[in-house]
Amino acid sequence: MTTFETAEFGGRGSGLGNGTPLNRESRTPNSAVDSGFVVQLEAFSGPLDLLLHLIREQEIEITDIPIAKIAEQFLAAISQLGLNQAAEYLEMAAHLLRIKIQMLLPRPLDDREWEDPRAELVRRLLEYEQIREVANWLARQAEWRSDHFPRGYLPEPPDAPPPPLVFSLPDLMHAVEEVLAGIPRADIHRVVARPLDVEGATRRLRALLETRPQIDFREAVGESPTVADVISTLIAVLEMSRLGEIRLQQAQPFSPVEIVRESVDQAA
Amino acid sequence: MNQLTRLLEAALFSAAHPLGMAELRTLEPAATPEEIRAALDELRDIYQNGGHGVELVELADGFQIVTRREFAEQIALAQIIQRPRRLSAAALETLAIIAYRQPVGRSEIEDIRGVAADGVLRLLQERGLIDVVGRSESLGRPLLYGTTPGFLEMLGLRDLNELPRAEELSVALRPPEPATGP
Amino acid sequence: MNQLTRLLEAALFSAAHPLGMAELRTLEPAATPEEIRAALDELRDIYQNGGHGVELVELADGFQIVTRREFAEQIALAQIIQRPRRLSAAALETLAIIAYRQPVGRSEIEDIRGVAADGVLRLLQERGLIDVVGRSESLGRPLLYGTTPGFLEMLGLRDLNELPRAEELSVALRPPEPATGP
Repeated sequence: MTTFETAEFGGRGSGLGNGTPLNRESRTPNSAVDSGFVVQLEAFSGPLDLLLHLIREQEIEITDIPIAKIAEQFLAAISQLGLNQAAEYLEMAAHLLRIKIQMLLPRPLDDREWEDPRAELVRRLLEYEQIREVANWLARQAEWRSDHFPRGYLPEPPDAPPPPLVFSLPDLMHAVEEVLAGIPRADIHRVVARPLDVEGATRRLRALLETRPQIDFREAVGESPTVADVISTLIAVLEMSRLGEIRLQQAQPFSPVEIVRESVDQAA
Repeated sequence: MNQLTRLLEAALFSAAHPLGMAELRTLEPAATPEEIRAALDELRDIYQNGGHGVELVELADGFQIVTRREFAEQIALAQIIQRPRRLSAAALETLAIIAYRQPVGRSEIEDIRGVAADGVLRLLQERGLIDVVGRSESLGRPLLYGTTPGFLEMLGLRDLNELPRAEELSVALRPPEPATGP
Repeated sequence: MNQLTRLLEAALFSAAHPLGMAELRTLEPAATPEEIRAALDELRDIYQNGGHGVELVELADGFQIVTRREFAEQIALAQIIQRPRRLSAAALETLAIIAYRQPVGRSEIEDIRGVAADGVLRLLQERGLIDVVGRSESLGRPLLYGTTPGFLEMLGLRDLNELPRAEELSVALRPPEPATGP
């Protein structure tokens, strides 16, 4: 989480890519692919990234890729990394296999007519590698920046015209989304909870107390009560107690509340 | 300069607003208020006696490093403070509502966003993005706002119909229904 | 500290972006570039030797006072400044392509990276690092993206020319064309 997911690419020349402290730390040595070199999961930002990693790891000359070997390693890696579900990786795998086959075709007698089937791939890899170098540079620059804070307080210059504004359509659309997200929807307010049924609870309590002089609260709410049932029963109990129909008692603190029928004449 | 003084200098420098004692303490919870006071005194003395171009001031809501007044004019003349500003989220949201619901009155905007809008409206008007375009016929004849040509220009639009999803959003951006009673 | 050094300190404190020689000279037109250089050196030494919490750095084309790295963590933890979240490799690569090829459409980005770009583009746009800058004339008139001022700000750059140039990259900017045509 705290590391840049930026790969460090192979040491070539002394350009900006060198001295980069950013390496792929999430490339843990838990999946050895082929002999001896280690790849790891997640951290690949695409098939070119993985391919470049395989090439650089083995110090293969990019302009003369042993395509059969690399294709095999690529396939092994994506199946091991669980990337063989991703269309982009499969597409690259297919592409490598096609190049492999083209390499096997007999060359025309006139060698000048021969077109290296790997040429386009090499071009793409070099282009990608270059983008990677810039990406690393950007990461380092952003990292430096985020550790060195500039001045935070900006005084308004006296009597100066207001600074130019920057805002754009995406800003506006983002604001639209924010406003929409903030508008409470009418139906959120319409609570369709089951209504309380105090009358029903009162009837049930009276029926129970006809058979026995005393019941406990748990019996009163019935089996598998809903919140509404519990609250309805509670209100009914309190109301009946207020009217002197029942009495509430507890044997000791925290023990179940017992509902005791008062004498019949009082309840009337 | 001791380590605490250096930390306070860095924090005060980078903070966008004055820092009160409570905020300064969160920087270094191990330090006592007296130690922080002492460090602030040290910093103030260094700026004062070292003949710096800035000074440490204590304001109502905390401490702040500010440039010395004597340089204000030269700095303003050189116009080096100027830099593009982004609109605040509040301003953008208000602008979004006006763009899609114009002409629209202040109270409708406030109903939608749930907060007072006058400050933001004034700012947007000063910046030339909105303007008063009329008065409502309803009680009190409140002012109605709309976007300006400057607004379209900033977005590179020819007219309001080029706003994305204009019809759909002008319907969606409505004040919420009053909550239904129990 | 001499008067020019104090003025420069005040000016650098007032600006949130690096100030180049040209801007610094407008502050005190009477001063020669050598005198300004000397004053900047004095300021740098004072921060360095006085054990300050800030330092004077020279960026690609300007000078800026920034906090020392050692205090970044504490200042961020105390929530005095919000540190921007780090970008993923995918985001950085996409940003790199846009920075160098702008205005550039999605499909070109996808061709170079070999993966779908819509999610990353949305993220970069939400973070204010890129923006739609137009539409291509080609089929379907796809959107074209470019970097924003926020991109430069994130990197502490004044303009795109401060990005590494082709000859500074270890990999050739224009890879050799395949020996034979398609």
